[in-house]
Amino acid sequence: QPAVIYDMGGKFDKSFNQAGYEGAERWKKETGKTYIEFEVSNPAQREQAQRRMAQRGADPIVGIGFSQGSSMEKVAKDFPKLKFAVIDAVVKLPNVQSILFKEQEGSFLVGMMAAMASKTGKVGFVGGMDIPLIRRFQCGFEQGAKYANPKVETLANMTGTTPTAWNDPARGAELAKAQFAAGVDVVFAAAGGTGLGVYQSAKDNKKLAIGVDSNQNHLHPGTMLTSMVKRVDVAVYTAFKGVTPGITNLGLKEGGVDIALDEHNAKLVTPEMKKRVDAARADIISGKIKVIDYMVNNTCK
Amino acid sequence: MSQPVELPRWMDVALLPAVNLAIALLVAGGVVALVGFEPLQVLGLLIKGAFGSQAGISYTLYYATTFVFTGLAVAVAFHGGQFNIGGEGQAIMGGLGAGVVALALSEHLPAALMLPLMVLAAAGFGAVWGGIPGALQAWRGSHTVITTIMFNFIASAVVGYLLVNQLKEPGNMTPESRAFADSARLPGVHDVLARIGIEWPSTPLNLSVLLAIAAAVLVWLALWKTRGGYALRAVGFSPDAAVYGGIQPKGLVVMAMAASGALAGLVGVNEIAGVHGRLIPDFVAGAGFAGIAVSLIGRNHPGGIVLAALLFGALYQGGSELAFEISGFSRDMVFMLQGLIVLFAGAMAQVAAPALFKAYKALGGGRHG
Amino acid sequence: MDEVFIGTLVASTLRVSVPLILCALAGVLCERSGVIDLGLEGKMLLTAFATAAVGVASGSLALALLAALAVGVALSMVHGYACVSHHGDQVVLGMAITMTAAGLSVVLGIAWFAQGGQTPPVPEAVRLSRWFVGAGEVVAQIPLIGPTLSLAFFGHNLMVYGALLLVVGVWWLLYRTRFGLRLRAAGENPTMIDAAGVSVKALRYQALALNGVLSALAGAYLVLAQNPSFIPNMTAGRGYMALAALIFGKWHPVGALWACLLFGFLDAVSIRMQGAELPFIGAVPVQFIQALPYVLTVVLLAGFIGKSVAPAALGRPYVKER
Amino acid sequence: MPEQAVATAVQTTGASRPPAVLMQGIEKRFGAVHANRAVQLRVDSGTVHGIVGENGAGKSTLMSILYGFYEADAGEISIEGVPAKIRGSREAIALGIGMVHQHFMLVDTLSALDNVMLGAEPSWRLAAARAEVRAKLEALMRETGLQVQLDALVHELPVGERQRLEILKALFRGARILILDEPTAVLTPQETEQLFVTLRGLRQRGTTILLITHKLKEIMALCDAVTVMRAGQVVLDTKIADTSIDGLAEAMVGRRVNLGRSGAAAKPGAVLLGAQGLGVVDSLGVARLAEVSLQLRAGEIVGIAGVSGNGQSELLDVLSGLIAPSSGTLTLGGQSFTPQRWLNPRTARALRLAHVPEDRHRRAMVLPFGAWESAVLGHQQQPRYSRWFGWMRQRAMREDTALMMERYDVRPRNPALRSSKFSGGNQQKLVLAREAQFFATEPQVLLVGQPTRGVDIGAIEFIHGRLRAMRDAGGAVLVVSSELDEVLALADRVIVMNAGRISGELPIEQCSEAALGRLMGGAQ
Ligand SMILES: Nc1ncnc2c1ncn2[C@@H]1O[C@H](COP(=O)(O)OP(=O)(O)OP(=O)(O)O)[C@@H](O)[C@H]1O
Ligand SMILES: Nc1ncnc2c1ncn2[C@@H]1O[C@H](COP(=O)(O)OP(=O)(O)OP(=O)(O)O)[C@@H](O)[C@H]1O
Ligand SMILES: [Mg+2]
Ligand SMILES: [Mg+2]
Repeated sequence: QPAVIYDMGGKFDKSFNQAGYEGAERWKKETGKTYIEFEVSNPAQREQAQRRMAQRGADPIVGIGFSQGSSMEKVAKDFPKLKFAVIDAVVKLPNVQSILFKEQEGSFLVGMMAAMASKTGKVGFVGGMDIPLIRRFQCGFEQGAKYANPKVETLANMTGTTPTAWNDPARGAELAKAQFAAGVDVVFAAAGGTGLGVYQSAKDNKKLAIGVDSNQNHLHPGTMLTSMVKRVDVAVYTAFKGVTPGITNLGLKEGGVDIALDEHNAKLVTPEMKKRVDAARADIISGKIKVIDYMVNNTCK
Repeated sequence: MSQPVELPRWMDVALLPAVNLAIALLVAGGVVALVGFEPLQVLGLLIKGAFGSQAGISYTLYYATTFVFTGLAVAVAFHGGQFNIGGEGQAIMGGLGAGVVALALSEHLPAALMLPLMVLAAAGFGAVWGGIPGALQAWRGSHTVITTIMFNFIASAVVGYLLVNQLKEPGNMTPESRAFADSARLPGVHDVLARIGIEWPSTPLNLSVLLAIAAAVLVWLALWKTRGGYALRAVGFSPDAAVYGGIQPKGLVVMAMAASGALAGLVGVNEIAGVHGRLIPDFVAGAGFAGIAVSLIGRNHPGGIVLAALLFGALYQGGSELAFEISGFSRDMVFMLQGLIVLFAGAMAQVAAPALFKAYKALGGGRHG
Repeated sequence: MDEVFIGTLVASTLRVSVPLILCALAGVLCERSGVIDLGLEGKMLLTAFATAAVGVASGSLALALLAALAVGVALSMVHGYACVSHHGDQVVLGMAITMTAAGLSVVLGIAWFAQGGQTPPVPEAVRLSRWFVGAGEVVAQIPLIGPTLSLAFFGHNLMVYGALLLVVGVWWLLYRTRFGLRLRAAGENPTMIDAAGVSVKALRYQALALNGVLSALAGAYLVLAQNPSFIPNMTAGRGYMALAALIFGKWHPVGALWACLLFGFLDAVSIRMQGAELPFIGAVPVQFIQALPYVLTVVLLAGFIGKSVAPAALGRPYVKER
Repeated sequence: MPEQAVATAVQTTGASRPPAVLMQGIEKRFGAVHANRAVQLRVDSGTVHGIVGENGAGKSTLMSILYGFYEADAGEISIEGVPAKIRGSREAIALGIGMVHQHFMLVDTLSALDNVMLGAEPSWRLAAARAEVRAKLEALMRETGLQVQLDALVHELPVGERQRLEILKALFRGARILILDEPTAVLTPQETEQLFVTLRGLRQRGTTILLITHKLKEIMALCDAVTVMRAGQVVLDTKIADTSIDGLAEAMVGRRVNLGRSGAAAKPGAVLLGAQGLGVVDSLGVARLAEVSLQLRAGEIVGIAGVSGNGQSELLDVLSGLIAPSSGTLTLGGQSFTPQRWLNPRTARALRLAHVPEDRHRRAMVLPFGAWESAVLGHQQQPRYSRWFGWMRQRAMREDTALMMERYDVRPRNPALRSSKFSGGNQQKLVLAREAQFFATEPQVLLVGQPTRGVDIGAIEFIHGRLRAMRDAGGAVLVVSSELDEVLALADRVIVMNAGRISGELPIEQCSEAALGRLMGGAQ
């Protein structure tokens, strides 16, 4: 019986935890088996939860979110016979699969779309907290925008310094409005629940917004340009089916990240946009385009 | 208006709280039933989870340790006439203090030097973070409620900056510092017990629990057995009388706030040195605010605070147990339960008193009482 | 560009301040009568949830508001029952309300909408519409200052203007009516009120009722004007900022207004400063800019505002000897 | 004997109109304390009726019952012949009862006008209400001669004016029966005189007045009848004509008391404290104290007379180191001080200067502290009470407190009781005991503000005795009192203050009420 442990955001964070939840549910539906789950509400519970699951013999045990790395390192050591998987973090142990996403690649594509869709030549980014993961989103987004339109200007805002930054839509809306006032007309939000405020104010101000993690195009058809989907659901789903220890990088090539095109944003995405994005995707996969990964040496250069 | 009755001491300190807790659990049970769960099962699990196993007890004590620190912090400031709701920020700074010295020195120093150093650093950073609002209050009359709230935000900004830009280990996704060397790891209780040959499950419970007990005793002695405590309480009750008594309120206010901050800072020892072994961003997780309730439910007395902290610890641990055991019992229901229990056992503490008093009289107690 | 910058800055200041203002007013009324309110955060949160839930279910603005008011007043009555009738600890009660609200809102949300405590967005009909848009366009024609004024003060939703009016209203109630006089006296010297043959208890309950209404409006604003769907913990600490603001404003409605506007302004500025390259310093780390409002608040407080003296009987339950 | 007294009293006052107040068999317990037992009180309408008794005798309690503040455990009350059940102040007010409480019932931060109308506003709109009330009050003030600045905030008003305000408040509510609990405790002789004129005026207008006081002179001067209480019981109830100060005093305390001057004349010795040209300027830049120079010699009691608010308080604060003056010098215990480095309470004590402050509730003790804690306030760092690391010797503190209570007859004799639970009289004795107890060792300076405010005559006699004893032990005692009698009874030398300056100094032999009065008025 597999187990999944969501991080502080909770399994309905409109972000990667939720994506993970959907993956688990899909596995449940297809296999008809059940799984155990737990939502962490303070740091000490990460290890506690992983341990509890392990003691129950849950296998595999999937931890979602980079914060679970350090505790999984301890627990996995103590339970060498069990298999573990951690998402967004690296744990170098023989019984742990570390699943990483190349957010920069997906972000690169949405960055391109933003730049192409922008009439003002100004695009904006709204992050939750200023942490490496978010900077990686931002870094990829900016590269993509520049790639599509070298003269493009990008503005970036971070929401806050406390975890409330991930669910403060009102503030998200203010950040977006501020960017709009500065001339931005396409905004990409990677800020969990805060993003909902961003998308809303984009709708209210007749601007374009880009969703993140799961496909959020349906939220406001007509103003949601696209979403940068990060297939945490796929990751959890495959992990539930069987863990392959080692580091797994999921990028465009593996379909781990991508842009979402569906009926909700069909009208917004011109064929020309689609053509260039597809080309870029191919180039990235083939390695013709090198997308800088912020994580490599903590800069976007 | 219902009269506050003067219950005999034993009822006041022992029976009344017990009754309140009972009422609280009853109401909570009712709500649980409403949400569609089996109240007895839930309450049973809550208690079993908190006290039913070695691991359970350990976790309860581990949480209680943190709450003792933040609770004492609030109480010390309170006796000096200050309302410190900055425990959150002071704890964060405490963690930073412990973390910084550990990162700097843990490779070079033995545990015997490292750990005391971390304790001092945690207390010191916390003291500064509490002392500044204290000083602003003393010399500028700035209300501590405002300043401490602001300092909470500032603290998380500072730590956030350091973790992301300075202390993070390169190439790592997580805004966490690298792990400390072992000399900077406060031994867990299970390690210690193992050394004397007792089998104990591995839990976050660490030697900080002793630190917490020591802190509680020290605070009690300091407040009620020493001249300093006498002076502090005098200032808290009546600054004018204090001045007449040759006491300098300003200095004491700063001292009180600094001591308060230091106590809150010790949370950093429990969490950073005791559990995580590295500096992480969100380790306080609301314990600073919980400390306010802990202190006031404990009537600002170390003894009461220890008990209240145990209650909160039990709620936290028992709560996570519920989330484990009962599928669909979300952590939010746990929050709600905790809130209700604080409401009935804490805020409505006096509601039952008159009834108790009647019963007591009816049983013929309290003649010439 | 520049007038746009200033205009939107002011507009943003107003928008951000409104929930703080309403909440602070709620606090002023309650604390002036001698009852501490540390539960503003919780009251705001649960009323916001009520607004969203009923708004979604009924699709009616009126009902949504009504629900918010009902919940707000109910919470305040709990406050009164515990603290006024039974001399409970007012601070603990505040904490209790906040904790319970945080849990309850999500539990009910999951039970009713099965979206992890979120509610679906309320329909447009429930949202507040912008006012004085036309007037704004006219004003915009004025040379020089026109566009700025138009951006800054026109086209806000009704509650923005309402909140400003409520400041005047509360001020009027406190300083121009019999009720206000008694209320202030109850916060300073309840024994005297009692000796004058007025019930302290009744006064404090009335104050709490109003407190419930105002904090309900604050909560409703979050959903009606800001984010159409309820999100767990969407108050994000605004209740505590409001508390700070009302103390900053020395327990006076107008003082509180200025404090809230100050917070809102500093916030709006810091948003716009993010990523700005300062001369000589270069790019300032975002955390520092984010901390700026709080630092400046402390500096202003210590530097210029100085002592704010609480109502004499604040936090002390009135116990009548018999 | 008490029962008889009551009986006779009731017969003799068989007036035609029903009594304004008739309280019968009133019982009231506070836990162990039996505050009122079978109290019988009859007050004829249109008379001034005095109530006297020791601290804690039950006077305030009885009045609080009449005003509906406390509920009696048993007993009947009838007002103007009509049986009444008084459950709260509202009913009392409706019955035409008004009360001026011992501790003023005023909101400091509100204007006098607002305080008067609070609870009785004629309209819900303050503007309208204020206008109406102001008109009424101005008429009332003219009739009664009670002058108050209606627009000043209460905390800006001198006590005397607050007192008048309280009375206005009662009258404004149409009080026909007016209760005054120790109204003169905080008044200057002038203010007291003024008050009595007012009260007589009110009696003319048919108002019935109940007056609680510890000053028997006032009873004799003003009252038509008087009731004496002791330990919760009525022990005497008589027409004024049939009694005398000594009679009352004896009934109160159960023995003869003597408040006159006694003991040998002073033999002044060395100068223990010398002050030159003291001046204090307050935050508003007003000079509160100017060019005050004085010397205190061993073995003398110097009295400071003056209408309160003429700098006496500031003088005490400066001499005791609570505030630093803006000018002047001080020599004490061989050290000299300048405004730059003034002495603070701590050094003051180290130099053997003791101080009994005027405001016992605000300064002299920490009210929530146990008596044993308040009883060492200011001496906490004496080696007697604190060991290494500031560790307190609590045993010693408790024992000493018990001893002080014994010596100074503090009741109840319970070191653990909260300081706030003691009556003012007893609080005062405790403070005095504390300041005096380090006297045994060697002579020193003692500053006393309002030694006997709110204290019963038994205690007054006792306290005066102690002060004289300290003088005779070679101490230099400075007594500040708004009671001329007290100054005259204690002082060997009287300094009169006016407008922050010393307007004159007289040896006691040359002191006459008239002479002092002139100086207090500012005549040189
Ligand atoms: N609220 C109370 N609770 C408990 N005991 C009380 C209370 N009020 C008065 N007492 C006790 O009742 C007795 C009578 O008190 P009361 O106030 O009537 O004395 P008093 O005659 O007014 O004294 P004083 O002359 O100092 O004003 C005292 O022993 C006092 O301790
Ligand atoms: N809350 C209380 N509990 C117990 N006793 C009380 C309480 N309040 C007042 N008393 C008692 O009531 C009596 C009278 O107190 P009161 O308030 O009349 O002041 P007081 O003793 O007259 O002092 P002063 O005359 O200096 O104002 C005192 O003996 C005091 O002990
Ligand atoms: Mg009295
Ligand atoms: Mg008295």
